[in-house]
Amino acid sequence: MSENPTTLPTRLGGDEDLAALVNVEDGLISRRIFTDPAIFELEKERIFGRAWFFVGHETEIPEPGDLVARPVGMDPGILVRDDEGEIRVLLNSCRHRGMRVCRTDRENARFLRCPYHGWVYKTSGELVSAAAESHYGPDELRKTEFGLIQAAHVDRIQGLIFATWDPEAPSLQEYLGDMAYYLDLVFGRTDGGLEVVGTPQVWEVDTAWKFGTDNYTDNYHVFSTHHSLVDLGMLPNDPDFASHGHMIDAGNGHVLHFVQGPPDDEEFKAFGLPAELREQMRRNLSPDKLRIAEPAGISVGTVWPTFHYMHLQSSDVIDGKQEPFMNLRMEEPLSPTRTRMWAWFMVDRSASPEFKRRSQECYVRTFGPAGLFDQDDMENWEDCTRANLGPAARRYTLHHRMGVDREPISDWPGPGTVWADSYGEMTQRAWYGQWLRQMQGE
Amino acid sequence: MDQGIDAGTRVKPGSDLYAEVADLLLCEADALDNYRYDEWLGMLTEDMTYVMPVRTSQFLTDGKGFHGDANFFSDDRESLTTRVRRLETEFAWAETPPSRTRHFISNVLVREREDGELGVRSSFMLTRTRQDHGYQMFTGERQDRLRRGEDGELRFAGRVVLPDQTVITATNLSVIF
Amino acid sequence: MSAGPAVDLETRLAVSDFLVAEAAALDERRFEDWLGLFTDDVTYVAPVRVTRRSGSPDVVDEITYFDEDKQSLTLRVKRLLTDVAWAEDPPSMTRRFVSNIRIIPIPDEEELTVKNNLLLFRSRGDEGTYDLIVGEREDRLREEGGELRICRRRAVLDQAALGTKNLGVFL
Amino acid sequence: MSNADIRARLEATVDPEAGAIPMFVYSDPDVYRLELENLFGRTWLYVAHESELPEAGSFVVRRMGEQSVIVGRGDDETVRVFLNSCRHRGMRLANEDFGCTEMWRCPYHGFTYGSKGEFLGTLIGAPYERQAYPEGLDKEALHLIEARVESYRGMIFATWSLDGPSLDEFLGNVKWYLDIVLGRAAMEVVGVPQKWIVPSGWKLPSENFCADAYHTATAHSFLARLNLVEGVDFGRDGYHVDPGGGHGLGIGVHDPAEGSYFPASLEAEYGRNLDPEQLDLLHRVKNFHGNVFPNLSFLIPNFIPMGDQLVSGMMLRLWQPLGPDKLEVWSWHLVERDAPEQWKRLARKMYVQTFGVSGMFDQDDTENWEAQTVNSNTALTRSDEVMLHYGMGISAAPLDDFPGPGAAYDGKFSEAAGRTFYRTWLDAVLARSAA
Repeated sequence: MSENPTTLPTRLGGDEDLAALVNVEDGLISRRIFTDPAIFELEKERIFGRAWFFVGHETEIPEPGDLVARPVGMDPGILVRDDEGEIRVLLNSCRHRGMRVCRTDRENARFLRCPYHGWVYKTSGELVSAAAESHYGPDELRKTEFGLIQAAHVDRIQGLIFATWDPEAPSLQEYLGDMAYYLDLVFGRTDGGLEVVGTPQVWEVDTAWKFGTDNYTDNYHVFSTHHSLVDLGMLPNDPDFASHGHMIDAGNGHVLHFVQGPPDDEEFKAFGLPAELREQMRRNLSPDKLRIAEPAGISVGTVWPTFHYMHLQSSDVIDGKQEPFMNLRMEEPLSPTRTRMWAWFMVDRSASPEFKRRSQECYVRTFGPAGLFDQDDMENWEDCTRANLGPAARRYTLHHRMGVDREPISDWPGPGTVWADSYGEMTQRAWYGQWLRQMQGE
Repeated sequence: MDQGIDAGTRVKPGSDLYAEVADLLLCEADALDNYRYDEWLGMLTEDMTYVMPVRTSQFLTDGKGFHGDANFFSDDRESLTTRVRRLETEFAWAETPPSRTRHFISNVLVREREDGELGVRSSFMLTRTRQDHGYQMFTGERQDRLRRGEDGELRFAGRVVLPDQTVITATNLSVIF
Repeated sequence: MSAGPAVDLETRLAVSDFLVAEAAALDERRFEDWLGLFTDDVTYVAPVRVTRRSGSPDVVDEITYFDEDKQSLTLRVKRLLTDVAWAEDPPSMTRRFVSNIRIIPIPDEEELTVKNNLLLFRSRGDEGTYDLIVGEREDRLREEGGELRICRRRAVLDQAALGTKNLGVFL
Repeated sequence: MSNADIRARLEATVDPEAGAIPMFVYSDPDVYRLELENLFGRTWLYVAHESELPEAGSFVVRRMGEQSVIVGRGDDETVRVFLNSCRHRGMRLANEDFGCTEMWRCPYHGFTYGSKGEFLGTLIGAPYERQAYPEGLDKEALHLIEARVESYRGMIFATWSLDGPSLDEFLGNVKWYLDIVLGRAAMEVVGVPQKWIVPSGWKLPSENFCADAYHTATAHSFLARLNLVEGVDFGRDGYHVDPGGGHGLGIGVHDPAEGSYFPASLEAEYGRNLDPEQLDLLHRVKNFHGNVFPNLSFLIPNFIPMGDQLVSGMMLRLWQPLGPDKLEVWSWHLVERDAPEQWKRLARKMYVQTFGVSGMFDQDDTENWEAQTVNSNTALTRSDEVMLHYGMGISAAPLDDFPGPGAAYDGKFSEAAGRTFYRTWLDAVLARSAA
């Protein structure tokens, strides 16, 4: 019998114990941090009360009064373009009894009216009236103080809107740090940038939220998890095919990778974009960014903690042509073991209608809840969650040791710590390192 | 989203044509629930389209909440065939081991359209269990276009699946509606 | 398989009516009426379902949830009619949804195979909760004295671990 | 409630020797948390019968506490129990209920394990692994998390406690009785277990099988109503046995003059496997129930005539906890491997009609356990403790001439073994001794 050398404490005490659970240097992460209700409670406060969260893209709310209901971390929010055209993020909760003031997923509205007692707010959040208002005495209602609660900060990069509830939070630019460089690269490459098509797909999975985040910069699972597609000839029958590329730790828990295709496959390069978009890319990107983008076939990145972009390519049928697509993802934790998944499809605004159609078809057929690839991922996350709940499992670590001794390279055109490989758990360790720092209250 | 499903003349229950349509819907459900996917593919026309739009919660005045521009499924015969071929590999983990499904098809309304096709609306309830977990349940409406082939058999030429949920409460959509 | 033109309308309606009436007898707790709908040589089984890899049989006929004949069904009904059948006294509220009725005539025999889907909604107590029992029934119907009767029932349920505390209800 | 608070409450209120058990222990979430950790995380737990693992590579998926485990017969024929969880991301490895395999391959990243739990490498070929881990992998450290396994009379048990008592010590006196129930002949599991979910705390059915013959007259009174048994005290004649260790038994006997109810053709096999005193008791058995601490029950139900033959369909039960107020029942039907086919057929029919999810007895039992579980929440809203009565037979003296070990009492109506069940449980939950 194995010695099972990686046994861990089973009870959570002070903050010191968290460090015992997450050993980033050795890549040994406790199974407990995924499912323990006490840790989940602490996450609510130290992560979901403090970080910056993606709430939507500006193309989702083009007109004044356009709004969508979105979680901001774990709180219900409203992303709205107000009458003045300003983008705001509001807590979806009336100041009187806390009732939801927006009860649809999207609408165009001039006012937000609470159904309970009829308090009415402007889309800027300002309280304008209450039903039977005359029954309030002169200093009782205090409209100016009781507007809808606004996110502490709202800011954008490349049309991606982020918000935080923490007044002490650093600015978005500071928060993103080196990651901003890569978001500019990926989302700013074509004329007019990218736009959201339609509305997000939303579904709920019985998984701990971190099994989702853990998976995004993981290329290593592809050959095994998605092996059905290898069998069908839709992925190369080469276990190493997704291993050529670069993984980047952009600091503060933000991570990403660029994967390169075979050297002789021109189609796969420049994210697989059609010729006219490649032309635009060459115009829009600086030489250093272009050196990264030109050879890249796919790229996936995470903005700490729960926002991900997946710029992928795949074919949707056997022997079909591969098309690129952009997919945004976000986890909304509902409980230690249940997570709501959000998925947006995006496409270059200036692309041809035919490319837009094919890109979307390839996305819907291969990713999202009905996708040929994604189906199997969710199967993993659910069973990872169930298998890590018990008193025996929680005494042990998981194995995040791949590439623990690997040295970064120094000749990369962009910022961050970079490794010349795309099989490795360097990015996951960086993510858990940030998790630990945040949970310790740093 | 509107494929003119309510255009045309009602086909009355009790008629042979209605019975033929109802029979096809039940045979289809039987094939899907018993993992006979090739038989199911044989029930589709070559130009079959299969779409399931994303639903959102909206005020009634803003429509039923469907967005033709955002889908859970947007498939054609070829991509559906790919889905089936995938299930036949031993690595389609989402359905390995397979889900146990049961399609309940009811409220069938049939219309004869001017273009010779039949327009069929039906309600579905699809129950699914995996391993020793509880039920995942999907309900909604299906709108089917049926066309008679040269061999005289009715086949599905188009299906739109309109879910009742805005948030799908299921691991994934590795099942066919 | 066919429920359509291969089987005449009269038969289709008769089978459909029969299954609806059977479900009503159970939902209305008319157990003796219900028992009368079975032939004397009836077999009534519900095999156990298991989770297996694709391609492996997932129905185990060797062990069952029900393995009944007319005599044992009668005993179950008699038990339900005592005042000490605690599992169903007070009774569950049940509602049986029978659909997807498919009729397969058996050549050279005066019997029909009828496949149908069962959704059994069962609510007990005051917790406001309910259990679902879902499966496929494969029935064999025979005409006796001008009336349809069930001479065989095999109910294959869709759960590998049943989400109801007992099968005090008939399938 | 903090661990210290809940321990103090248990110590102050649970008094098995006085026949006093507080109702909150049936379903209290804090108690349940301690149970998972200190009891199910440490004690010996039944996982499978050897007949379910017929050949090298056979495996079944089971639970220890709430945790999924693989019980597998390796290619060296040894039976092992592994946490059903990959060492890399903890993904479930075996997804079917049972099967036969040379290896388990994780669907997520392809980590692959041999039938002895050894880490073999990653999916399909070494290049993948070399690419991913040029620095190499410590294969020994990636061995599946393995429980300690021992078996008795075909019953396989496992524990996460690597240095606790042996299975032999753990079973103690109950072995003499298990010999009669499961060791009298080569037994086989018929098909697969029935599984269903009951909204009940796991201790209620465990103690019911352990020490409660008394309920049968009321809960199963339909038997008397339908003239299937005689009199209301049909469950009394026989012995109540407290063998110690938290296990418990009730043995119903009939007049020796009636002869054995078991198949006569197996008499020689019984004689080979049992000593004369065990054999004598077997010949008088009309029913036999019991529980191996904490949650493995067995039952030979009353022999009932089927046609002109008396038959009984014996079973094993696991009361798998799924939460403080929910359990999954696993019910196996077992039969003597060499019993006549006709007897096997009747026994199976009898088992399905009387026990299992549709069984006429089980139906009534689940009704009680569910309502008790719901009622035990009363304890959450009352300031004074709701104490329950476990005092039956508290002053009775055990028989001094009973052949089997442990304390045996005349007549099945006693709660002595139930009191020991709760004593053992309390010590285990408070981690006062290795259960």
